[in-house]
Amino acid sequence: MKLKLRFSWDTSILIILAVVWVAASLTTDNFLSSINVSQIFSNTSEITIMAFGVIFLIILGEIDLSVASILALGSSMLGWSYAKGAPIWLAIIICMAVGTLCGFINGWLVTKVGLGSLAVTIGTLALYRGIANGILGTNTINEFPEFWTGFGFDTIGTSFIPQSLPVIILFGIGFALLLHNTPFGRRTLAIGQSPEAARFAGVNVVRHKIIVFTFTGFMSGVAGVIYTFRFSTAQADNGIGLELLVISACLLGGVSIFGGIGTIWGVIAGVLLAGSVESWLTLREINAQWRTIVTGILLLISVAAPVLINKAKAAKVRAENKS
Amino acid sequence: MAQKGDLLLQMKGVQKRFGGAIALRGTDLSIRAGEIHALLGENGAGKSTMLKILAGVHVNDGGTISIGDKPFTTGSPQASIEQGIAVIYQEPSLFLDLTLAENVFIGRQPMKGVAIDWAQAQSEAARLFAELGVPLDPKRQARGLSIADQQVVEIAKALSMNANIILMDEPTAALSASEVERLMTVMKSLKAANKAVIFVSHRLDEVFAISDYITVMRDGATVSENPVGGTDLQKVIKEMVGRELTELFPKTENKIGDVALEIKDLTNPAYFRNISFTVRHGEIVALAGLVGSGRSEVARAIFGIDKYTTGSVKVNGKDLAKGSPVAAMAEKIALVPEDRRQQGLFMIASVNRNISMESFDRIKGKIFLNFKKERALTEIWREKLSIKYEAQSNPVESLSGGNQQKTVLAKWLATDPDILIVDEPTRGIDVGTKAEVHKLINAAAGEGKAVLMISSELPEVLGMADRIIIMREGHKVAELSRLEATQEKVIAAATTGSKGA
Amino acid sequence: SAATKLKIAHIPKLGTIGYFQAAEVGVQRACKELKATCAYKGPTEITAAAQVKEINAAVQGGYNVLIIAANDKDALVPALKAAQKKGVTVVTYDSDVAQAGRSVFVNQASSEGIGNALADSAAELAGGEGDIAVLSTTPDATNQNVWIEFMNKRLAAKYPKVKVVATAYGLDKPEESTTETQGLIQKNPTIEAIVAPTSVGIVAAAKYVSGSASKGKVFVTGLGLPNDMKTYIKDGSGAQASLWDVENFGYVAVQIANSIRNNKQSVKVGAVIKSAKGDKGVKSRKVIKGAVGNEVLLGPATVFTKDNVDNYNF
Amino acid sequence: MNFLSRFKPSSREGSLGLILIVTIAITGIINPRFLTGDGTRDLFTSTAVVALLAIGMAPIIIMRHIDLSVASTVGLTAWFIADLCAKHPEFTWVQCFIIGPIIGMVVGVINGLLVAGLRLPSLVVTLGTLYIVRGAVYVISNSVDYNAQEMPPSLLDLGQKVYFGIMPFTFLLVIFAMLITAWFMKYRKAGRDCYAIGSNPHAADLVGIKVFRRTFLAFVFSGAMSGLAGVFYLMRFAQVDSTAFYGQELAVVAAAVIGGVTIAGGSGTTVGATIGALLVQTIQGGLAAIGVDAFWKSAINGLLLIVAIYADRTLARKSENALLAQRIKERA
Ligand SMILES: Nc1ncnc2c1ncn2[C@@H]1O[C@H](COP(=O)(O)OP(=O)(O)OP(=O)(O)O)[C@@H](O)[C@H]1O
Ligand SMILES: Nc1ncnc2c1ncn2[C@@H]1O[C@H](COP(=O)(O)OP(=O)(O)OP(=O)(O)O)[C@@H](O)[C@H]1O
Ligand SMILES: [Mg+2]
Ligand SMILES: [Mg+2]
Repeated sequence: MKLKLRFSWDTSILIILAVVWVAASLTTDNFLSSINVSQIFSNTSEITIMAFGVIFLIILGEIDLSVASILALGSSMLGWSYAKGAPIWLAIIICMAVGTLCGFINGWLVTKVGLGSLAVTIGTLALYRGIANGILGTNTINEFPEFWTGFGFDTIGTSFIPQSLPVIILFGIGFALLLHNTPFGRRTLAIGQSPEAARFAGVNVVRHKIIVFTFTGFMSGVAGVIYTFRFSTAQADNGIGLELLVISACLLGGVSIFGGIGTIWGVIAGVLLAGSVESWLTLREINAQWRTIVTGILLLISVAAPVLINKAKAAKVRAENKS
Repeated sequence: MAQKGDLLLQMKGVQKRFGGAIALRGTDLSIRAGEIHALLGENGAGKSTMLKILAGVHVNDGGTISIGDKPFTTGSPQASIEQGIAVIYQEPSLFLDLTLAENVFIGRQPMKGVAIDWAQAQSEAARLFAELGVPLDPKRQARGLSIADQQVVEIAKALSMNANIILMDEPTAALSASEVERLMTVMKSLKAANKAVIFVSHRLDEVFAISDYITVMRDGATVSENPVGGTDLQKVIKEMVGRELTELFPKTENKIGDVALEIKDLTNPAYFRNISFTVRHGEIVALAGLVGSGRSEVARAIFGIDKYTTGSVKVNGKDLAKGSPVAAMAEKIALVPEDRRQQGLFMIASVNRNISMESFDRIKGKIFLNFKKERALTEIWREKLSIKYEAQSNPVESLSGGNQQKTVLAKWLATDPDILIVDEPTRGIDVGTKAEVHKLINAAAGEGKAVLMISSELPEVLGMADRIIIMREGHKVAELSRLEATQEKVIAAATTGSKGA
Repeated sequence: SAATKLKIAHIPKLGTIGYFQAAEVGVQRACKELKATCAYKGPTEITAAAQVKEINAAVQGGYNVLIIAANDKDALVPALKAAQKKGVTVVTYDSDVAQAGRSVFVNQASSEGIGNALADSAAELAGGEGDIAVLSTTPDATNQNVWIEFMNKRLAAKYPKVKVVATAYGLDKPEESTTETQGLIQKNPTIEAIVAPTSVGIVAAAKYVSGSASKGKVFVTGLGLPNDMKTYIKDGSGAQASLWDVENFGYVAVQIANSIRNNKQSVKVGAVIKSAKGDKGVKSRKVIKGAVGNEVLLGPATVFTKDNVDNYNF
Repeated sequence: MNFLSRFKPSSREGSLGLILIVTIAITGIINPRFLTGDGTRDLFTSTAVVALLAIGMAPIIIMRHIDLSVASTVGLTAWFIADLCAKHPEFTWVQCFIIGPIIGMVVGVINGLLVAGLRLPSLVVTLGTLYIVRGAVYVISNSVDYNAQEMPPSLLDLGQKVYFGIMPFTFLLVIFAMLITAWFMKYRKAGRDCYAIGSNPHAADLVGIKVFRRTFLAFVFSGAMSGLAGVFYLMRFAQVDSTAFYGQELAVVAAAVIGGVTIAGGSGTTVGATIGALLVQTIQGGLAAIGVDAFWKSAINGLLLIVAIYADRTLARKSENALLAQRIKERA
């Protein structure tokens, strides 16, 4: 039963994605143009990168609402250290290190201190962005080396492939393997399905959770680097409000909010679907206000469709059994 | 009010399919007032499915059911409750955040005017617990209750409903002798009040002690229905399993080696104090005692699930780090926990994922898991324990209770442990397979493994163990060798043993 | 070559607030005169990222003029540069981006003029001496910070007895602005006026004061829309507000874009741009050197008092 | 006496109350004006909207669900009422108090049907309706906004009304709602069903609880409270545009969670949720009253939130330990 439902969810989102692509390319001239496809990828790059971390957390049965704030803090530190004279590679490492540290703090508060992750990360959401604010104040740093600011914005050679895409594909394959083909991934799913049974199965639940929180922080740091260069801006309110989009992307991709269920490809499809629909509507000059509504409807369809399909199937089976 | 002997419930040709699997292929059952009716069958025979149809959890695909002279309304637990049916499910499902009193009376709380009368609910619950001989605090939260105590609350809940037909799906699986006796007294009084009880159990001695009728099922169909006088143990077993079973506890004499596990003065003041014993290679040591005597807690402490305050655990002479199942597993200790749903299994995960969970080393290449090896591993254990499922990729929650228990055993035996701790290993397992499990445990001991077995079933304890350690209220009260041990001695020690021992 | 047909995208900071809606009225008026195609592409959140998406989409959609009130002075520049490379004319208004991202900036009024107006109004409300406080938007809002700086200069020079004792930030949200106003008054019992150079903050402050024990003791002034402020200007709490002609703002921005694109008008510092008919009597506008680069001034702000506020409807 | 003891907060709410009082006291010591009539009144006024929403949300979280659409619903009702009042100058506060909850209930009915009827995960559903409802306000409002002059004076006057110098009318209603729901959740079967459903949804089905009805009504109730909160919003700010109350849903969840309503379902009370809302607002108002450096404010706010959760957790552990000690005694 459950397995079938999960399957349907993944398929339903893939079908919706295909439908959107066909419909979009039929109704607009340049939806499938190289520049637009590249923009869909680059517009969603930070969300995808952060979602790769957050999906592991949601599968664990935890959540991190502070990812966008970590992005901002990392980005601010990148700009701040670069402005203070650090070489760019060091500034980038600082950004990722700050992200990692923030993630670790979240994990420590949740596991060692024993606070709920939702409450904790609502707190650190304010805290991390607040620190970014405190450090940078009204400053914005935007003089970065050309090579780096082109990254994410430019494409590889004359192709339509944005430079950030290989990074995302690499991460995507890596995380898919990690989640679906390694003991680590299995343990992640197991903890989400039953933390108590996982303990009895010899999983070090606390350590596992800290690791996942920490690398979610790291991924947010990476997203911070991409964001900084994509907009050529390091400032405290970078990426504000992205946390809900990251979570919507995961849910759209079939990750169960109760933990224990989720796939990487589902999430990638979820992110692409949101990005494609937005791009389509923008090209059709449907204004942003309607786009908000469509995002919501999409979320509803993605959860309701598999349930309705299953209900219909079950009713059919019952009718057959009766006869 | 029904008269004794009135037909209360009749099921005819009842069918049920789950996807491709056929659980019931036309089962008959008729129950009369003032009768205790046992429903027997192998694991997966369809007993729980029958009861769940009556409980309104499942809807039958075919056949007819009538309650008294009215057709039975299927489809919702609520409808069943309204038709006078109360259920004790095989798997207790309490509201862990609520108090015990609330768990008993949820949805039927006594009212005073417009408000719930909490005082009355609590005193009523306390009365029910006392009747069952387990004085639980009705104001206590259900969280943290042992599986046996949970079962007691479930029983109290069913009794409080004041129903005409009471379905009991393995209510005694988690209980020890004295609670079972209390429950039997309660069942008899229900019978005297002209109610009907359907009783499912794999403990056949109990069945013969209390039932009036015995219906045996096999592969989803009724095989026989007899008054208890009209049949006997061997016949029932043959009808269930399809073959003769000569020996239930096939004890073999093993070569006993050095001390493998040494427990010294283990104390966790809330649960047990100064527990010392050893288990040697090739030896089976049983921990006996009443429900709540703290046996499971000792096992949990050894395996590192809980921390203990003082004392030590030594494995082959080396100290074992406390509070770390990872360390325990590194020393090749395995613990088959008592609560399969919460502790033993990942219910929504597939059968093969459950079985491979502790054996990644066996199914792993350099970095990645090898799914082929994983399937092969599952297949091996399906054969060894004759686990019944439709496909490896099905979630374990779709397995019957007994087959779930086998899966838990399989996943731990698959780790090939040196020290095997089993907590109620045969809970809910049918007679045929029980013998298989006992053989497996014996074989493990034969290979030189040390086995620590917790069991509430006395025949199992007496039949299997080389030594028996008896606990009472968190203290070790006696240690008996295989030759010394008798049923009377064990019960006496468990109920009245002096704590100083 | 013949004048290209204008296809104008108007990208405000936020699509959903009255201020930019008023500017859009002016944009439409100019579009009608120029027979241009116009689209209002207001994002639903006040971020640079949202504007970047709108910019990219507009370029792809074949728009050749962008009228933008920027949410960030730097973050939009890469996208705007790319747009300009494709031949799109970019004019910023209300809040600027770095020089490289646009042809010219239409400034509401000289920052100094606004600062002075704020200082004068505050000093008047405080009775020429005493403590005052500032309620701004965010700590890093470029416009507000420049205005506050000029206000402070004017106060120091002309009203040495008027002291700014505190500055708070209401993030342009009613909730935060109200909390901050409460905080300002609690923390600084001596203040006599609150200066809020933001159309959201000023209403929140005025509303709070009008219903608190401070009514008649603390006066609110700043930049605000007349419709928003009417109630508090007239209800005896003695609030004031000032603002430039927002509707004309949009109009002028479009007309200047047209001059650049179709009339080859130079926008170097010192150049003079002939005004369009509908520019409320202004004959020509001069390109001057502003804080970031070349800019054109819209015109002075109007101070709304209880005597004149009913004459305005935006 | 007996009546009073019914509302005696359990130790959980007690410990929260303690933390609240300590927080208020610290702020008061640093800036005594925080405790003056105006200061206390402001605290209550500014908490009213979030507290009302937290009271509406509590039963939902107790049932192991969540309602993220509340902030959008506040925006929708606030704008709608202002629009109606602008078009019908004869409207008074009475119409507003009737129309508000009705609009909110419409959203609640939609959420309820999807969550309870189809058994969809509420987080996804209400995240969806969060976007849809907000988008609807954007589209319907067409960027028109309303100010004090368009609103019924009787409504705004009511918003200014204060009893005993410190108790605003709106917060009085909040207390009323809190007590009614607290009583209902403790002393009515329907209320207890909520706890059971959140504690073990599967078992709730087995014991015959009307899961659909309870879940559905909880969402309708939350919708109604959001609608009422929309009216409160107008009474407080006397201005509204389509972005009103944007993004505040997490603040409501935070209030409830800090107030001891556990996200995992099965426990919590509306009294706790209200105290949680007060605590969050005290921290925010306190920081403003102390005059913390604007740049660091959000950081300190976040830090204090974590400290508050930590303190609460520590106090809760104390009572767990007491239980354990009792057990140890029994076993000895
Ligand atoms: N929800 C379900 N989905 C799919 N198959 C099921 C489901 N429930 C039961 N089954 C299957 O139906 C068959 C009968 O199961 P049932 O639980 O009735 O057995 P049982 O007689 O109670 O066994 P046990 O003694 O082990 O409890 C089994 O093969 C089981 O796997
Ligand atoms: N976390 C807990 N909090 C409070 N009481 C508990 C907790 N865990 C167990 N108990 C109680 O401690 C007692 C000992 O339970 P335990 O599980 O050790 O019994 P047992 O001897 O192993 O019996 P069984 O074999 O039936 O499980 C029981 O009364 C149980 O209800
Ligand atoms: Mg069964
Ligand atoms: Mg036990």
